Parts: sequence; structure tokens; C-alpha cells
Amino acid sequence: MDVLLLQLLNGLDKGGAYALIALGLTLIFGTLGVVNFAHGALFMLGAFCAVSFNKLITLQKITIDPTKTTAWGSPLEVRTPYAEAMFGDFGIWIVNYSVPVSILLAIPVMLLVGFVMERGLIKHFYNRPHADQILVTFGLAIVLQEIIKAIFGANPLPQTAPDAVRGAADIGAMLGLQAGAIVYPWWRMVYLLFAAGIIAGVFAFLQFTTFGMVVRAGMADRETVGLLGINIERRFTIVFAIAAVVAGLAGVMYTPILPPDYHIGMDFLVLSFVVVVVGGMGSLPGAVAAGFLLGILQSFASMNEVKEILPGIDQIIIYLVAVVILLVRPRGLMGRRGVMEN
Amino acid sequence: MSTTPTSSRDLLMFAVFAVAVLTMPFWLAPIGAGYPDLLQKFAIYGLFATGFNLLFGLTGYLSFGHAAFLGVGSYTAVWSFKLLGMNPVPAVILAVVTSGVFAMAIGFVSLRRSGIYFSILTLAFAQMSYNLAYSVLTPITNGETGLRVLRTDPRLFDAASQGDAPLVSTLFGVEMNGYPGFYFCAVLLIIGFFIAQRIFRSPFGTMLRAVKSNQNRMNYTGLNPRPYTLAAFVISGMYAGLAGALLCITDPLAGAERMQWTASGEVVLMTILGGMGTLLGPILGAGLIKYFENIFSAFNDQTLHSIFGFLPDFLETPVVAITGLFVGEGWHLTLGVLFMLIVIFLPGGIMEGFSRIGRVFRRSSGAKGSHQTAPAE
Amino acid sequence: MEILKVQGVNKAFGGLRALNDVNLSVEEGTVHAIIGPNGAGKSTLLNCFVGRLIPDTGSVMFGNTSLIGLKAHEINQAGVSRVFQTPEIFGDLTLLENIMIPTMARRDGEFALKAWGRVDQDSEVRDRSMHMLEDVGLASKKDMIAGSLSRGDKRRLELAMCLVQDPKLLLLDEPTAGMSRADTNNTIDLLKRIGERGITKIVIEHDMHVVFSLANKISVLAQGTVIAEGSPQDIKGDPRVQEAYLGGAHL
Amino acid sequence: MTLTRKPLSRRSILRSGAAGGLVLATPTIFTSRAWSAGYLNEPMGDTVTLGFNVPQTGAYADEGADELRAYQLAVKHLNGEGDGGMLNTFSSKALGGNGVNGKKVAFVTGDTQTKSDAARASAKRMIEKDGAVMITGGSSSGVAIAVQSLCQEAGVIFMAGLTHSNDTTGKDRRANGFRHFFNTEMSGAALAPVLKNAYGEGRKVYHLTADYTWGWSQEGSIQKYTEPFGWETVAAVRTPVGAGDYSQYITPILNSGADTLVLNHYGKDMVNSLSQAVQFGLRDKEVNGKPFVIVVPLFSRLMAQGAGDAIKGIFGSTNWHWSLQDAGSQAFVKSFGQEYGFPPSQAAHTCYVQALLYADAAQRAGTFMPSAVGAALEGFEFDGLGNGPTLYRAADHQCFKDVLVVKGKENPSSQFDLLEVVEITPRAQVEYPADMLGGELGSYNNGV
Repeated sequence: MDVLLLQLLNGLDKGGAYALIALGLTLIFGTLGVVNFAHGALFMLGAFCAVSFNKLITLQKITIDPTKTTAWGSPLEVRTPYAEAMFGDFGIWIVNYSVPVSILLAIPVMLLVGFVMERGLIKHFYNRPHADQILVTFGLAIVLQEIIKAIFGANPLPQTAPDAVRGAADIGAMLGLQAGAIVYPWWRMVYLLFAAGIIAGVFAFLQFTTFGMVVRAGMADRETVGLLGINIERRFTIVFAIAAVVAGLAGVMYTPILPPDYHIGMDFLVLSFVVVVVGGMGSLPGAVAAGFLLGILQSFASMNEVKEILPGIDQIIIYLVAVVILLVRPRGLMGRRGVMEN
Repeated sequence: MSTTPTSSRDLLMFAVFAVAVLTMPFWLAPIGAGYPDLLQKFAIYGLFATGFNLLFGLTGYLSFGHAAFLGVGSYTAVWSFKLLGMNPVPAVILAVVTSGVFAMAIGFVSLRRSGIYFSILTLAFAQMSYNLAYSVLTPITNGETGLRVLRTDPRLFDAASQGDAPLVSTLFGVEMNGYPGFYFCAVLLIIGFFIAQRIFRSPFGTMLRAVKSNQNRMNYTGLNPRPYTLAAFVISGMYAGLAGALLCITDPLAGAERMQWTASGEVVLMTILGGMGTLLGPILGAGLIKYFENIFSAFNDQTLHSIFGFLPDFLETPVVAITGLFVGEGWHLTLGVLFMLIVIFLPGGIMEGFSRIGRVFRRSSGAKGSHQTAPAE
Repeated sequence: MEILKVQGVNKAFGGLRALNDVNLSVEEGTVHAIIGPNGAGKSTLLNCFVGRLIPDTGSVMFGNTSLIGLKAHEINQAGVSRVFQTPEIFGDLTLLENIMIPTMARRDGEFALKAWGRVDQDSEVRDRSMHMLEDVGLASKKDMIAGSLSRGDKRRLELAMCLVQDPKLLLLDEPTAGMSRADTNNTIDLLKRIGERGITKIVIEHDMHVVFSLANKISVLAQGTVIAEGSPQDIKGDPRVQEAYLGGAHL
Repeated sequence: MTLTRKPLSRRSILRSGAAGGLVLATPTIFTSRAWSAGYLNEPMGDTVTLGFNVPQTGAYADEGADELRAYQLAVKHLNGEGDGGMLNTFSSKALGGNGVNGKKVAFVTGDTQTKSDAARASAKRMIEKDGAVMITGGSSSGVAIAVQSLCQEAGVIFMAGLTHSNDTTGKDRRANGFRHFFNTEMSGAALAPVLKNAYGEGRKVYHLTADYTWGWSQEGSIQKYTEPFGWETVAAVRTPVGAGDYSQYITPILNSGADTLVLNHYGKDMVNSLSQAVQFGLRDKEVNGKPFVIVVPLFSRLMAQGAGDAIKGIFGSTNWHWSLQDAGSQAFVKSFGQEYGFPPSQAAHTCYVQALLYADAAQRAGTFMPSAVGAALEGFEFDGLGNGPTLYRAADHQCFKDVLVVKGKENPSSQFDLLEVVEITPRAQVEYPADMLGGELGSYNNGV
């Protein structure tokens, strides 16, 4: 029982992450009709916003201590972080909270990235075949990746959660169950809440603002909205930028869970496509539902009891579920007819 | 205006293609690509992309799991070596048949959906194949290490010649590596190209393009699109299986990573880069990507310094530093930039570029000119 | 002789009854028009003939074959062709190819793996298709990409694609919708010429000018029910029809 | 089909093959050096070409870059440039800093992408186009085994880079292939006594194992060497390679009754699974009255940086570490550090040593012919290359040397100072009989 509860919690957490990554992708799919293979790269850029911010505030003042030498005989460099030297306790605090604080950096950066990408590139591909969109966005993803690799190297760069939420919470004990039975990392719960918040925010934005209404109308029927004389192009730019921010923030907050490297986006790309399509093209609730569904199923499929009966099931569960759902429901969980069907 | 090339023009094109392929060792040598392994790869991936294009270019169905068939072909070929012997002929036949059957099964299910739903179904099947081949199916695939021929294998038909003979595929006493291996692949590429050309010009090919153009009208014209797309899917799966078999004939090792989504993605990129729906485009795209992968990745600072050695020192260092970003460990960057440039400036891929050059040439050579031929090829 | 017999067809979408006990009988060799105000169920009825929709109850007999449950391509192979409200053609292919495809479909059936011979050397198909293009006056544009044609030409092309199959029954869904007067007249002439081939036609049309110049028999549909049926003369004078249209149509 | 095929000599095969390709392939045949000599790619000019095949893209790109740095340094030292590095401490004095066999050492590089196909394609390019007589490098066992068998078939020597699977010199051993790096068997043998001392007998162990050959063999060797003192396997769970998020595999550990977690993961997988396991509070737990512990059998200092604080106090094994105080290690660290500004990784070390060992063997053999170089390496005893007295065992072409047991350092003084050496397990303790792992070397292939 404890085990099942724990796996369910874990499934929710994974689902939150999947849903968050899929959310931006499906926004772009649904409104702009663009197959964006660079979405993973946006996630990666977000993660590297956190890395850069951390590097920036832990920049070190290098002084050479001539009395000591390194193992290879050069003079020893002594490093003291600027932030600490200049801001004292506040500096220490900000280093501690560098991941969440770097959201403040990530939002403008990702907005800018999204804006530039859409205006400079994606815009010209709205009416081009999907094949061209795939090629150009894939090319862009490689370029972004290689730039990051050239700057930060290929190894994963660890980012730590703030001390306050670094360890694990004994949820079992809190619920009055056996202590130590249900333990879950604080930061993952923060991530789940964060994901829920962002998802709710995007939904509220689309539901309750006039801007959102137009975008939703555009998702339903792009031509009509265009005919209404609404400047849909400008709104598309904003939607793309929002999607970029969502992807970027997902990346920022994920860094304490998965040390980011330049390839992290590609690793998520396929998965996010599967989530979006299983959810149904052009459906935001579908993407969210699919994210949670796949997360929970993956979590349960990885239990030893399940793997003993079906060896290897944990490795293919996501794809298996995708196949079954697409065969039972032709347009995924909540897809609409005619979106990306030809 | 558009006209289908006449049969004599097609024959000419085929002849030029065949000669060009067979003389590749000559004319590719100056750009450093005239060595057997890369030549083999050109031919093999050319076949893979040609087959992929029969599905994607003609019907518009974008399979994101074609690498699965490449992998199945490879495993079948190696098993044929292990059980039957090192002759490439049964390996080729078995690989094509097995991958055809595999494609039939996957295609039958996946083609119930279209558009991106179809793409994701094929992707899912391929990823499942890959994940299982890597782990649970290790007894059949030898997992991460890859399936190889061992001296202890039964090899029914040439067990007599066991001993110290190297374990490479052998046809009539000629080992299928090095140049003989390339010519074996080249001949199959030429045959594969010929078949593709026939399919392009055939009623079947026309029907496939009808699938891409308007399935609704096709239905109301009394045609059933499903068997057409399934046939195209199976044929292109067989091409992939053949390519997989050739990879093992020239080099008897089959690894699971051949089935990964990145490998499926690669053939998509090759086809789009070269020009989808054209006969030559996918082959050019395949060649270009393989060239970058093998030649650009091999440059290092030392080679760059020797290339730019003629420059004065104050120029040489920055030039080497800048080009160094794009070669060696940065060869992916070049590839990414190339993808973007081509798709931005040449929407129809490399073939579009050729036809533009052709048009300019024709115009400047004073042809009366209004009767343009669209790039059917 | 009846070529199409529709009996007791009902179709509802959720709570909305689109067709209500429709009975219809189309005589071979005639032009049968179905008219009615917007939302009367004309297109729904047509869709029930071609396999796009399945009626909730009732029967649709084409000669001795029931069309219910058959797929669109099976119905076509049985001899029913359809022209759409917005022309459905193979926009990426040439005009000649657009005609050759239905020609081959008629000859080779719903699927034929003819992957070897050259399509342009199939003289039987080619000649037949060229004749058809000449018949509709598009022969000079045979190598053009169909998607670049004018709307009128697209319509003619689509008509030719249907005619080349020698259908027993041709369904025309507003064949002159959105056309200029001149184009409309051309189309009427064309349809009249086809009439000489003796193909039975069912026409759905708003334009009464077209209806009265073509039809032998007219059925009037309103709110999913056939409210009147008869010769053009009968219909013109029928008060129920006047009422159904609320005088909105130029009768 | 030829049922009774006379074994053709390699040369006659090449000739018949040449007959087929002669007309068209003439230019390359004239320029290729393969045709004239007693062995494949015999260097005719005044240089000899080595092929450095390392991952330049993908997850191990940084490790590959470090390997390449080491090779370039080795080439410098072989050609008499720089400070000579470990050449000065190497017990064999055959090399004099004037190249090898009187020829200057040149090299070509290629990208393995950590994929067998790409690695073989790259190695083939070096052999067929660039005329390399030896291929070396790599950062994973799958690639090493694939390239090793390629080199066997083609007829050049393969000096394995970082490869830790038993199979490389076990069931997939080849006459033309040599490995300096240690393997899972030695890791198990070296770690077990240290674990026993630190964590006591009778523990309940949970294995998370990367689902491929290396992972399985690592899991097996830890079990083999810890079971004798009562470490009992509670569960051994296979995880997909490159899983990224391991949470769904970590949660079942919490209530499994296990008090020890062994992570049979390498590289990025290790970084992810270790840091996530720590986040789940595993190390703060107390099970069966004992503190919960985590063990990482194979440590890579370079990759461990990615796990940050999570590696503190974690035991593992490693082939070499830059903090070693012997003369060889110090010489290498000095010359590498001065060249590049940071200390070398174990991958760099093994690659540098392999390059030196090959050059030395060729020098002693007086030729680059694979069979002669191989004979010079077989049974070769040496010292001064950082691992103490070392033997290249003839029976399986595996080096036997001391193994380092390391622990994540609690207070690292720099970003490179992540591991501390807890014990240097002597060579005798990690030796095993050559026939234990199966496999057959076969005979040398000189490529003609």
C-alpha cells in the first residue's frame, strides 16, 4: 500500500514534468501549426539560464598564492566568490536560492529567444510543409546545442536546490502512517506544485483574457480568425514567446533533479512529442492529461512486481500506451479532427 | 507547366546515374571521400533514403521509425551468416523478406492513422524495438555489444572452410569488404534506383502521389488508399532491410543503436535535405550527411594548421580557431547550419538548387525558355 | 427502371433530426434535382448515398445493391461518382494525371500493384483520358498542375474525372456554386451534353435557373422531409414549395 | 554458393578483389600503401600514423576531448617535444624521443559518437584512407568491442581506451586488441574488502543496473565478491540506458528492506541516478539498524563533477587518479597540467599510457607489424606509468596492476579534487585466471 502510494506520487511528479514540457509544444502545434523540433532546445536553454545565473553569482575572484603550487607545478590560484565578498549574507542567500531566483533571468531571456526565433525564423515557415519545419527547427536545435556545448562543455553541470528544500520529506509520518515509508524529495514536490501553477496559469490566461480567447479561436479555426481582421500574426509571436518561456521555466526548475548538459533537450524531445500526440493534437487539456497518464503508468510499470511478470515493460511502456491509445482513440485523448492529420 | 520525363530521358538519367555511382572511387577521391568504407556508406544510405522516399516522397506519410527495418535487416543478415554461412546472397534475400514482413505488421497497424498520429505510431514501434533489442532481447541481438559472427557458429553451408579464414562475407571467393564490397553495394544501389525509377513512373507511383495529393478524392474515385500506402510502406521497409543487410555484409556487426529514433530521424533529414519526392535528392542528401559525419569530424587543429599553413601567422591562428568550431568535435554545428541554410534558401532541398541552376543556365543560353520543366527529378 | 431507391431513411445528429423518413426514387437516365432551403438535409442525404454517412434506419438501394455500410471506394466501383461543392481534385498532379487516375481505377479496380510499366505508355488509359480532356475543353492544359487552375476549370476537371469512369449514377453537389453567369452557362451546356450519354444524375442546386434547365424531376426537401416531388412544372406551382422557401428563392 | 572453399590467402583475395575494382579504383590503389608491404598500412615514408578514435559528440564528448588531449601530449613526447612526461619514468628505455622506429609519429582523429557503427566507420576511415597502423581510444565497452573486432578483421592493432567491461578482454578478446584499463572483475575484487571494512558484514543490497552487458557484469562481480561476507541481494533492477529520471526505480528501494544501494551505472547515468538517490534521502535513512549506504563501483572523476555534492563519501573504484604520488603519475600530471591548465582524467591517463606502450612495443619489435608488436606487448612487465608494476598478460591481452579504491572527498579543495584514494589494492588481489571469462584470442592478423 505504501509502495503504491509512493509510486502514485512519483507518477504524478513525473506526469507534472511531462505535462509541463508538452504544454508549450502543444501551444505551438495547436496555434501555429508548426512542428517545432527545437522545443527541446528551448527547455535546454532554460536549464542553462539557471546554470549561467549560478555561474554568474559564483564568479570567483582569482588571486595567485605564490607560496603554494599545484600538482603540476603552476602557482596555486585562490578563489573567492564575488557575491560573497561583495554582498555578504545576501550573497550567500542568493547563491543558495540560485535556481528559483534564476527564473527572474529566464523569463526575459526566454521571451527574447522566443520572440527572435518566431520573428526571425518560424514566421517564414507557417505556410511551408511540415517537412521543411522539421528540418529547419532540427537544424536550429543542433546549432543551439553546439553553442551551449562550446561554452559549457558536454558534461552535466550540477545545480542544487535551496537548502530549505534540499532533502526529502517524510510524508508517511506527516499523514500518520509509518515513519520512513513514504519519503519524497522536497524539490520534486516543489516542481509538481510549480508545474501545476504554470499549467493553471496558462489555462487561466487562455480562458479568461480576450487575448486567450482569440488564441483559442485561432486554435479551433485559424482561417476564420484571420478573416475577422484580427492581427493573428502578432498574437502568434506572443504565443510562441509564451511557449518558449514555459519550456524554459520547465528547464530551469528541472536542473536540481537532472544535472543539465547540452543534450538534455534532445533527450526530452521524443518524449514530449509522444505526450502531445497521445493527448491529441491541438488540445491543451489533452496534453496535460497524457502527461500525467504516462507519468503514472511509467512509474507503476517500473515496479519490480510488474517487471517480473513482464520483463522490459518499463522500457517500452510509454510507447506501448501511445500505440494503444492512438489505436483506440484515433486522435489521441482529446484531439480534434483535421489537425496535422495530413 | 510540368511534364514527366520521357522514357528515353529516364534511361539517360539512369545511365548517367549508374556510371556516376560506379566511378565514385575516381571522382570522390579529390575531396577525400574515395575510400571503400565511406563509398559503401554512400551506397547503403543512398538505398535507405531512396526506399524511405518511396513512402515519404510519394505518399507524404512521414514514418519516424524506419530505422527499425534497417535494424531488422541487419540482425537477419548476421543471423543468416551465423546459421547458413558467409554468402551475402541468402543474407540479402532473407533480410529483405524479414523486414518486409516486419513492415507489413507495423504498417498494417500504423496506417490506420494518418499525419502526425501515423508518425508517432511508427516512432513508438521503432523505439520499442530498439529498447527491447538493447536489453530483454539480448539473446537474439547480443544487446549493446552488437551481434557478430563467431567461429563457433554452425554456418551450415561453409562450415567446411572454417578455420582461420577471416569472418567476413564472401561471394565467389571475393571478400565483401573494401572495393569489392563497395561494388556489391553499388550494384544493388543501381538496381534499387532502377526499381524506384520504375515505381515513380508507374501507375502505382501515380496512385501513391494521388494518396499524398487528395485521399478524399481518391476514395470517391473508387480507389482504396490503404493497400497502396501499405504496399509503399512494405516496399520502403524492404529497401531499409536491404540497406541494413548491406551494412552487415560489408561489416558483419549489427547493433541496436541502428534502430534508435536518431537513426530514423537521420533518414528523414537525408530525404528532406536532398529533396523529397525526387529520385536523386535522397541519395545526394544521404551522401552529404555521411560525408560530413566522416570527413568533417576528422579534422583537428593539426590538419587545419596544415590546410591554412599558407596564411601568415597572425591570420592563421584566428582562421584555424574559427574553422575549428565547425569541424572535428564541432561537426554537428556545421550540419545544423547547413540544414537551416538549405531549408531557408532552397525549400525543395538540394535538387531545388540544381533545378534553379539549370533554369538560370537555360535562360542564359538563350533558350526560348517559357516552357520550363518543373523539377520532376 | 429505378436506379436508386431510397426508403425510410432517418438520420439524427444528437438531438437534431437531419433526415426524417426520406423516400426517393430515381429513374434511370433522368436528371433528378434535389432542392430545398439551407439546412434542409440535402448534403446529408447525398452523404448517405456515398458512404460518408450511415443512415440510422432505412435503405438505399442502387440497382440491386444496398449502398449502406459500403465504403466510399466500393460505392464508386459500383458505378456512383460524385462531384463536390468545392472541387476535390489532385491539386499537386497534372490535369492529365488527374484524369488518368479515375480511368485506371475504373479499369483496374480499387487496388492494383502495377509498379513496373510506365504510366505514360499505357496508351489505352492515355487516349481515353485525352479524349475526356478534349471533351471538357482542357486538352491544351493537360500538363498544368491542377491546383493552379481557375475555379471553373477545376470544376470541369472534376466533372471530367467523374465522367471518364462512365458512372451509372453521377451525384452533383451544387455544380455551379460560386460561378459567374458565363461559367454557369458553360457548365449547364456541358451537363446537357453529358445528358446525351444517358448517365443518370442527381443534382443538388440552389440556382433555380440551373435546376430548371437540367432536371427532369425535382424533389423538394425541407427540414429533413421530402415535401414535394414532381416535374419542374409541378414544382414551380406547388404552394408547399413556395412556403418552404418563404419566397426567398427566385422561383 | 561455394560449399568447399579453399582458404584463400589474404593477398590473393585482395588481388582478386582488385581485379574487379581495378579499372575504376586505380587512383586509390596507387596511393594506398596497403598493397606493397608485408603488413597492412606499413609506413613507407618518414612518418607513422596512429588513429585516435574518441567520442567528440554525445554524452562522453568531454571525456573524449580529454583523451584526445592525452594523445596529443603522448605524440609530442614520443617525438621529443615537451618535457617527455612519463617517458622519463617508464621502466622501458627503448624510446628515445625521436619518434618510433626512426619515424616521426603523426596522427589522425575521428568521432566515435559513442555508437558502434559510427566508431567503426571512423576507424575504417583511418585504416583505409589515412593509413593508420594502430587505432586507439573510446569511452565505452560496446564501442571498444566493436572497434576491436574490426581491427582484428582489418589487421591493425587496437589499443583500447576507457572500457571497463569484462568482455573486452574476456569473451570478446581478440589477438590484435590490448587493454590497459581495468574491468568489472577487478573492481569487484578490489572494492569488496574495503566495503567489508567500512560497512560491515551481512548487508541487504539493492542493485540498480544499467541494462546492458557492462552493467550486468558489474552487478555480477560485486555480488560475487560481497556474497562471501554475507551481503545478500534483495533485488537487482535493470534500468534503461539514458533513462534521465530514475525516480521510479528509486522509490521501490525505500521500502524494500535494503540497507545498501549499488549503482551499476556509468557516466551520465551514474550522475543522474546518484544525485537523485541522494535527493530521495536514501543516505539519511537508517535501515536494519544500519545507516543506508550507496556504492558506485566505477567512478569517473570527470563525470562525477556532474553529481556535485552527491558523491561525497561514496566508495568506488577507479583506474588511476591524478593525486597519486608515484613518480610516473606526478610526471604525467605535471606535463598535462602545464599544457592544459588542469589535471588529467583517468581516461586521459589510460589513453596516454596505451599510446606509449604501443610505441615502446613497436620500437622494441623494430617494426609496426601487428604480430611483432603484439608479441612485444605480450607478457610485458613494466613500471613507472602510474599504476605500479604492471603486466600485459599474454593469455588475454589484459593489463594487471594495482586498483584504486576511492571515496568522494568531503572537503574538496578544488573542482578537480573530488576523490580521495582510500586504498591501493595490490595487483595480486585482483588477478584471476585467464580462462575464467572464456573467449579466444585467435591469431594475429597483419592484414595481408
